[in-house]
Amino acid sequence: MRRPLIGFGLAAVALFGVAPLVLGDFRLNLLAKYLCLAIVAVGIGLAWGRGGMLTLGQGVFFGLGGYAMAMHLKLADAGPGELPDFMQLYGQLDELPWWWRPFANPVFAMAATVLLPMLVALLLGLLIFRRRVRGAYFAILSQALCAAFAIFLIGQQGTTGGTNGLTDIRGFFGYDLNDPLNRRTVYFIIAASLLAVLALTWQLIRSRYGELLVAVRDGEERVRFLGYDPANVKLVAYVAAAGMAGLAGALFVPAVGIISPALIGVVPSIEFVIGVAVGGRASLVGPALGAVAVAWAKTALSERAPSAWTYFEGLLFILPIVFLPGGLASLARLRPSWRRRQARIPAEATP
Amino acid sequence: MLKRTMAFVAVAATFATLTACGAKTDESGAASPDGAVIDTSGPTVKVGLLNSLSGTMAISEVTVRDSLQLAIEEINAAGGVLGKQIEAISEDGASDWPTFAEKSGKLISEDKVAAVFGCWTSASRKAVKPVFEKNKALLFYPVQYEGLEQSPYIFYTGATTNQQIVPGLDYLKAQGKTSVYLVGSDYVFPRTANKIIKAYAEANGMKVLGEDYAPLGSTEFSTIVNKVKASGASAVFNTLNGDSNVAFFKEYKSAGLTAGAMPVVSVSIAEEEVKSIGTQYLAGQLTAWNYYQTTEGAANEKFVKAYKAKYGADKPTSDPMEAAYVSVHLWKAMVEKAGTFEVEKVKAASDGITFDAPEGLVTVDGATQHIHKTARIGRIGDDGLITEVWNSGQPVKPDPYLKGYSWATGLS
Amino acid sequence: MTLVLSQLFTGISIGAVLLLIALGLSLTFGQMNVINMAHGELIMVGAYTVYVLQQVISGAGWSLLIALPVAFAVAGLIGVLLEVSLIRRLYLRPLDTLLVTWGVSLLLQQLARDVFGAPNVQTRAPEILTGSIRITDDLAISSSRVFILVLALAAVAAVTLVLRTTPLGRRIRAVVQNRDLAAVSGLATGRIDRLTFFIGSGLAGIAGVALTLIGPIGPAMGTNIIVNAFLVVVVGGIGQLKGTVIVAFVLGVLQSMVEYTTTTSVASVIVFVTIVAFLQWRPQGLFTLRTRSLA
Amino acid sequence: MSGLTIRGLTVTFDGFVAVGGVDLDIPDGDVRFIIGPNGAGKTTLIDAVTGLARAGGSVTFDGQELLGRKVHRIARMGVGRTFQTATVFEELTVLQNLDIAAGWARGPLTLLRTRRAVPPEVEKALETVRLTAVRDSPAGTLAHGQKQWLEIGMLLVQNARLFLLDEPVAGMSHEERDATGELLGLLSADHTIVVIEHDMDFLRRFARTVTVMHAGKVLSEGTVAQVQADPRVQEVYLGHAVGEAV
Repeated sequence: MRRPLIGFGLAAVALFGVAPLVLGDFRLNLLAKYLCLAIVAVGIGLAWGRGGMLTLGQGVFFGLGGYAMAMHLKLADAGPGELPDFMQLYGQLDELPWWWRPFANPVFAMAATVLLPMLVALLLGLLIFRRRVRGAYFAILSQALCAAFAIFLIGQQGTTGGTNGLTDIRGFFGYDLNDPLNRRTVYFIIAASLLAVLALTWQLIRSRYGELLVAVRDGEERVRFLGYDPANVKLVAYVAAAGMAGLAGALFVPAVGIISPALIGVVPSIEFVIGVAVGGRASLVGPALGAVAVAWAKTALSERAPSAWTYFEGLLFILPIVFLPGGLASLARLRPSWRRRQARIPAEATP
Repeated sequence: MLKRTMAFVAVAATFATLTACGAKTDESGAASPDGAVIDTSGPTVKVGLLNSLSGTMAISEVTVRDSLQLAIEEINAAGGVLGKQIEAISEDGASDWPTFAEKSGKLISEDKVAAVFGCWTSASRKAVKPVFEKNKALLFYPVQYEGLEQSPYIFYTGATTNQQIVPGLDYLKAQGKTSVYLVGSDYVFPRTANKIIKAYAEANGMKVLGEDYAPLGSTEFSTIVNKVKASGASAVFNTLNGDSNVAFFKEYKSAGLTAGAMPVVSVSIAEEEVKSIGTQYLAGQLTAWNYYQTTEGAANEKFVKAYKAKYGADKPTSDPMEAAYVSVHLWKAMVEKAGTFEVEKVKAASDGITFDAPEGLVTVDGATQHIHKTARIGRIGDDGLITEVWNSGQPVKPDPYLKGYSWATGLS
Repeated sequence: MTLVLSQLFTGISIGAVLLLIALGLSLTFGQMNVINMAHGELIMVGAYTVYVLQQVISGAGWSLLIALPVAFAVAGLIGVLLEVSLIRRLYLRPLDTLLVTWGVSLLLQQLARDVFGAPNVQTRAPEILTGSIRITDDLAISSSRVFILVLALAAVAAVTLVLRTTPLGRRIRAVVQNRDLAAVSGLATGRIDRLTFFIGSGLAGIAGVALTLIGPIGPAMGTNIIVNAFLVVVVGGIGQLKGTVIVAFVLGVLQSMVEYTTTTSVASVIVFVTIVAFLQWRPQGLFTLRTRSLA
Repeated sequence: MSGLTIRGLTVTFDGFVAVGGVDLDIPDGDVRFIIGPNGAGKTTLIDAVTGLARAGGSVTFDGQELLGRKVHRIARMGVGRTFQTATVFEELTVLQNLDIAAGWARGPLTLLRTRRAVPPEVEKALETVRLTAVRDSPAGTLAHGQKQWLEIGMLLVQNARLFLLDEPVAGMSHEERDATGELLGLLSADHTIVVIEHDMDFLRRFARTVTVMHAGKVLSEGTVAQVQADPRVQEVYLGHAVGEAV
């Protein structure tokens, strides 16, 4: 049990010590964005790798968190009693719609970034898991949900900003985001959140619940005969993953300055999964590292050859999943498995 | 165990705060108060080209990139700007708005470019606008758009609404059309354009018989066309974008609707789109732009010839390409008038700059940072080219907020 | 009344398009539980086949007719290639197949972009398919839609005939109903899988040919339709041809009716919500294959 | 009324009658073997009792109706079962398997904490099913017989009072069969046990009572000797090698 702690220490030193010293403002800001994606990936790793639920609908939860945060920041930018800029331009409204109003309160908005996605996931999960919708059905249903949510947001231009989304976010709880120092602080908040999410997931994975979740993944019906309702077991992981996606969405807003339906639809939602598959779906840090690596590769490659990136992305979906289902994390495990140690993978695979 | 982990995070966070403070002084020189830092140390000056080279918008934006590169080549061949050759750094926006924001940040802070040219969709412009404003860097935006914007760090070389939509409506009114049906994609430009059209119609005795929006990328138009047909409108105003146009016009023709009986005025169909939809479905329909490949004049002949020589005889030129081409030349003229690449001085020098563009003479309006452009209505021919059937006679002064139109007072 | 009728026909024609694009999926998804996200790109392959053929054959009508079998063969072969090289390795990992075929769809799209260029390409339709057929004075229905409806029904009939009457069909049905039993009974399930995949992908090619009549032909054309196609299959019930047919038409009519009274966006959202609600009621789809399954 | 009572149980699949009106009484502490040719409806009977298959009629256990309840509710009432092919969680260790089986009543707080010690009932079950030595091995690496024992161990810690065992000794070696038989004898002291089995030799040695099913109905019932003497049973098994293991 020492190794995970050492891994944690290394990660903390890398994120808080090395990265800010080595990277310039622009690259550090990029890293902040990648870390947001990593937070989503940790949740997907939990739901998919540990729980067997391929959630192709994380965009919805990411979006809910992001919009909740962006709505508050837009209201704060506009000042009390004022409408956000886009509403004045495109809306037909003279006053704030009722469902915007609570977001003026910073505490409510912050809570909503995580709780709102979790609540939606809870309701959806109750419907879906109780009716034993799973596997392919679950995956396709969650995709359809993304598509519907994105179309819905786009259609409400006057109140959601439509395709544009909510842009031009200038302040973050009173701090000016134009100030490089404040942007740096945002990076640190994101890095700390990632570590906290990793710690939380680590605890979940190694708890009795974590063992039960794996059991449900491998034999949902069997677990039923042991007196458990698998729907509840899955629900916990699904809701936790949704909360993480919401948190990531909320942090994405100050880091990138925009949240839009383009981050919610079918394509971005499936792209969230790619890093998880590459890094190792069932491991703890695999998904996070995979997400950061893929996002970094996207930036690096598309700066050189845009069409090469699409080919590369296609291959990223194919090669690791076909030939290395355990992802890169399974490479790190090769040695211990020779010694036929426990086949339990996750908790030990910290970097 | 959890407690220990939490303690660790807490320690790490403290460490972080310390590093953050330490970094404070090193980084303060990054953005100067007079505008973005521009790297002019070498024999060249860098500019950024920011277009979607992949994804759904690549269809249109690649042609803009090509056209920008043509202009840069011409300028370099003629000796460059202020004696420096232009070095273009092309970035892919990947049809994804946050990526546009990311890449513009990279061009400004890492490459230290003197100006960025590009963006197509309003959403991508809205995404990068704060980046340019924050860094006090320049963006030249070459596409017709919905107006209602005037960023101090963006020059708009495409048409604003009073240079495209309003003349389109004037033309329909002059043709005796008394009712219109509005069809558009579900995003900012069509919704704003239609708001303007409704205000115009009300003031000019035209009837708006219906208004429909299809999600971007939607290719199922049978219901909308049914509605259009049932409305009996005398014309259709089309603000659809991209793929949707193909499906819409195929359905339109299938429903037995013709350009003679119920013409469609489109504001997003240029020569390139005509080619991919097919004249079989489009011949006779109308478009509203400021430039066509067939526009007369020596400047256009030169432009079309140069473009075809570089990219192939079968490649048409279109309005956004021309506006992009013009934007580089205007920037050069501004820089040379200012005698420096410094953003604030370039902006200050911009008012009154003229250029003998392929579309005719254009003049920069320093107050709005838009340009005076001639409005032109065209008809799509069987050969896929668009020929002008009407023009505004002289360049129209840009009016992004439609302040000069009494019927538009309630709009913004 | 005329409006209701014409809207009803619109709904049926939307349903016909849905049916045509979902038919092949119904086969592959039903038999192998394989979620082929590259199905949309196989449709794209069919559409580009028309484009390529029209470079060679000038008559729009002939080229379209010839394109039907050619597109079937080309898309079918690509499907088989996909099955042999990738999908076979992922037997029993249906969710992984979903991601892998998504990767394949990205590759095929970019390939199309590099070969044919990013812009949409243009194909010619025979004049007879660009007009409309007049039924009464106010009611006219578009001839391309009629063509697609006929094509979709013919495809369903052909697939039904193959499944019901030929030895191959019997084998396919045996594998759908109980793969292990079929394998134990000496059926070469691998070969049957490949054949099913050929037919299913080939049907995508035919759908692509039909889509050139009504929509754009470009690298991204597949992504716009794939989710809807899957929903049709899922709601219809896995391995249930009649479910796919009924659901396609019901969704088509629902979409067109709701869209007529509201907007396209609202209609799409309502259709999605209806589907989620429906799956609450029947999580296995409209029709289910009932067998005694072990835990 | 204690024990398992089945009245008029019917199960149909799409018109096919798998179980057609079965009455069965299994008193507390019985070791009941259910035999019958393939397709007689034995496994379906268990499926119906445990809530997996929808059925008509009535099934009561300790006076409480089981039919219409959900699978996990029935399990919580003390009805446990195993499967023809041993189904354990192969990626988890033996200990983890047992710990999960012992845990449905745990509260959320306990679940979210890490297991610190081996619970005493798990410790005891490990010894009973003789798996203490392989406690930390993944269940997937166990021998076939060990997996069946693990399943029985899971029933033990689950606090099941009624064990429904579906062909527990199929594919086992002689030694393993004997050990399993002894285990059943041990367990019968405070559990009611129902075993579906084809192995006639095993049946003769360990059954207390036997029910013979055929074509969805109960054909005969009684002690081993009584059943073997029943001419109808001989008729059904005619042509079948008696004692054949499938």
